[in-house]
Amino acid sequence: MKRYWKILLLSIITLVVIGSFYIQASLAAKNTVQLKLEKRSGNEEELKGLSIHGDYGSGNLTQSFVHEADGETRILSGLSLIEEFTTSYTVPVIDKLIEEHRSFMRGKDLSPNYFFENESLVVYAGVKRDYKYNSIDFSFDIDVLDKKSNEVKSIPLDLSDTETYGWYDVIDVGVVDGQLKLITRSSLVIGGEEVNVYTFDIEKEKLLGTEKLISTITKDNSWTELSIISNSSSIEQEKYILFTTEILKDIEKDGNYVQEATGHEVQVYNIETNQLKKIDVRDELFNSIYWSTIVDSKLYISTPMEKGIEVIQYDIETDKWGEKSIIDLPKYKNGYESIYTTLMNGKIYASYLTDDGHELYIGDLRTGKSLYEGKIKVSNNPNKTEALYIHYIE
Amino acid sequence: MNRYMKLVNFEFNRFIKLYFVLIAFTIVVQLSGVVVKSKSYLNGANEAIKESMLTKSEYVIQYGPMSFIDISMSPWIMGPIALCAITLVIYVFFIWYRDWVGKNTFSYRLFMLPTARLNIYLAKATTILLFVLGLIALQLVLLPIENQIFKWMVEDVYRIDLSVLEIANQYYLNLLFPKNILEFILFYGAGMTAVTMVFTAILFERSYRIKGIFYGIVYCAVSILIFLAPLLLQASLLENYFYPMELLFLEIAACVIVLAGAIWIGNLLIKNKVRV
Amino acid sequence: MNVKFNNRDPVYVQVIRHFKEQIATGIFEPGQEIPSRRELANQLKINPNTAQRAYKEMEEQGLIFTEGNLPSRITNDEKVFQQVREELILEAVGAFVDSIRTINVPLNEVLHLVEQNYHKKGDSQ
Amino acid sequence: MIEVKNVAKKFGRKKVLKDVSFTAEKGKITCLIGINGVGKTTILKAIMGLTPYESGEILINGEKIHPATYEKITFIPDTITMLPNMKIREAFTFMVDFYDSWNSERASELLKFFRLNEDDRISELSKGNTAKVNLILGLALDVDYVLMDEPFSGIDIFSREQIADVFTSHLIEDRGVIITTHEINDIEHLIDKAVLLDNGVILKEFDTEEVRENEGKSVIDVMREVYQA
Repeated sequence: MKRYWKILLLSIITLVVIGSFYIQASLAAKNTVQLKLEKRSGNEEELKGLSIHGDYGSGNLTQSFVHEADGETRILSGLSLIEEFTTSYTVPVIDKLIEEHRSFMRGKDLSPNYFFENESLVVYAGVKRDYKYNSIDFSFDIDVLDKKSNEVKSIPLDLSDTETYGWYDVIDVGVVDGQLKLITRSSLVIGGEEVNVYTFDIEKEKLLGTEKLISTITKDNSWTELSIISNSSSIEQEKYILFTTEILKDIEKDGNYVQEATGHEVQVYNIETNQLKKIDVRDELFNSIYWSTIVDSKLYISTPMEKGIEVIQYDIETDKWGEKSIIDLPKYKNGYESIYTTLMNGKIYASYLTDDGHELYIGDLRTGKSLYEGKIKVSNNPNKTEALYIHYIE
Repeated sequence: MNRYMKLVNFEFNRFIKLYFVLIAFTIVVQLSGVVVKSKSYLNGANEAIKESMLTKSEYVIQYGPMSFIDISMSPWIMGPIALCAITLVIYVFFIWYRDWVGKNTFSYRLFMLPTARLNIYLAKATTILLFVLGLIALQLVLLPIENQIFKWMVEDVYRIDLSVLEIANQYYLNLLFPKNILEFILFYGAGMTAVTMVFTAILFERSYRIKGIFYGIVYCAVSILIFLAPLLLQASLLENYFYPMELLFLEIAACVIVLAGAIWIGNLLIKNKVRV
Repeated sequence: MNVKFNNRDPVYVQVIRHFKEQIATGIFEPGQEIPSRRELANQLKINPNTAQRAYKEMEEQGLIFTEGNLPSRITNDEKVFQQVREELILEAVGAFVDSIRTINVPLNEVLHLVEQNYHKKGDSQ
Repeated sequence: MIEVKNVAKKFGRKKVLKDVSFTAEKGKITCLIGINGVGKTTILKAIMGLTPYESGEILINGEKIHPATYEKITFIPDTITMLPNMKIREAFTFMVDFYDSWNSERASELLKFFRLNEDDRISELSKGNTAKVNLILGLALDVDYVLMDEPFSGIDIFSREQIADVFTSHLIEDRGVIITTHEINDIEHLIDKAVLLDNGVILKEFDTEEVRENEGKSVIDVMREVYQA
């Protein structure tokens, strides 16, 4: 045995050192920063399925995290190779689809834009891109899953004048009366953008027709910026899609070129009736359109104010502006990146900074009532200095 | 003690002197690196404070504090780690060729041992693994010591304190220390697969000499292709067919196939084809 | 024991001849213990198998004998001694006569020369 | 018995062994004779499983070589088979560790016989003494067969005598020995059997005493006949 002391000693030391390092590491892993929501008023049910994305800084380390409101906080930065490899960045609705239709979902682009689901169908409509030397060949990749029979229908469709497009994407999928509707957005090689609607007969697996909804053009020093406002994380039927176009121009000012908006337009498309309608929006309100949502046939637009949020209603069917309502956030401390608002599922979510930390507010858009109010707290923070930024809620 | 263990011990002792040199070099260079780096920060701070009449905390606000990362990212720490890594990579080859080179014909003795020759192969692989893990452990012992020296040398005001875990998770060091034990096993398992692949390629060369170099390269190419097959298929033909977890398991399976293949082919070569 | 072997006669035959010479000259006495075959092989720098074969032949010829586990010995049989002696003498004389005959020398002259030479060599030794 | 049957081997395109067959019996010293480069060493390596061959078969006591065979047969190449930086004592420890058939008593007996010191480092020994250590490493194993590659070549006269002494001693007795040489003079009387090799082919295999007895020829006579024919 005496001759083996060196190797035995080295093996034992190695085992003990590496072993204790990883025991320590696994203990520490349980002690990472955790967000906690402390209810002040309202119903905790409102937190279900909610996830909060943000950055947390302590010392000179900043970590990105995702906090499931009814669960744990996951630190996203500093993931190990394998964690990075296996962490799915898909949204919960897609995760649910994968769970239910594992083989149908295989090999698909897992963005909710490309999916539609109702009681009887799951539809996927993605765009296949075949990269050529100096162009991209686009074609549709459409699969329809019949939930009852588990049958999958594929509808093939090649785009005829594909070389004229620089990019092609599907922005929404819907099914109306057995007809599949794809709303696509594409940019042209020569400049400008298009929004097209493709209508398919699912039964006959046939293209029924296409319609150009919006087309923008680019001139020498002016161009049009197109934005599409719809609930991107939803795979359910959406009745309305909101389009905004803003004409921008390069103007010389003191020797520098600056952009200036010379005009704008807001349009709403009804997917069921195939109608595109203009909405008259005041200039000051135009920028707030990005924080808007459509519930039933009402458009809600939110604007942050000094001590709260102002919400304005617009009725799409009657073309009438409704009354303003104010959400009072008395402790709101106005400042850079101090509020994050999102409107979805007929509710308004706001996280904002107060003198003692972050608060979360959830309100009902229809009634204007508060559903939940609470404090966002950070536990397990080892260092004194801390910073919290919330940049996304879904 | 069986012959495999004795062989491991034997191979171990053949390299131990150089190994101790590596360890000593690492300790000396890294510890002096901590001292040098801390000193140079302090000197810079003192000078700036004297010249610009700053307070210590003003200096920190203006020029930034010092953390152990500044030391661990420097060649003082990374250099010895790189040197150890390179030495071991070279030794992966030398552990075989040293039995053939020079006047001594120790390969005769090794291949005339009354034990399955695969044991020689496995003993050499085990030795490499022991040396690698030993150096990893050394670094894990050194980090807290170096961190402590850093704390003694640099005042609180100038310093951002990090735990050893935080240090180990930074940048290149996290390549040496995967986050959890499972990943550690997978990571170093993949590393050992690469070592056995090189071993088998060396045995191709030792069996067929010039032609064997060609065989060895082809063998390595095939092994790497098998290892990458799931990823390549995912990226090309199958168009993201597999979910991430499935892909991970396929990768592990591919790695096991490559490892088993390396040992199996290595065994055939060392048993039937190798030349002394 | 130092023997110069030639390469053309079987080594075992040369070993036996060597033994016979020693018996005839009285270096070996009746009943004297002789080296084991391994010792012999070592002394003569020959293969132990050859020594073994030589001992076997000598045993068959009655030159040596082995009782149980004891070392082999030179025979006690006076008759064998006599025979060996005669054999060597006759062999030598035969060879001598053969070579003398080829040069046609008369026997008287030969006997005279033999007598002279024999004494001279005996004196000088 | 070691049976070499129709063994053929190539190095690249060069046929080193074309069709080699001979046997070596236990208890006999068989000598492979041939000038340098005719494949003597290759045959020994092939027997020991140290080099592959393309066709033919080699049997040791009726079986093909396998790991346990190395307790029954050993090979003493013309260079030392231990690490040069080892002391003789360490080399012996290595042998104790790995061979059940290692006979420590025999090893120290041989060490005494060759007047070597356990504490000497192999790399510091003279050529003759290195050869002796190499010899001990083979001969102190209780094996049935010992294969020696040119045990006398390039060694001083006194070491040669000492080594030759080994052949007539109990160290060799009852074992089967195959030795190779390109120069028969020193050992003509020691060998039982000669196998004449040229260009990868066995030209003649004969029992030396038989040839002396029946044909009155020395080994060199036979060699002259065979090689010049």
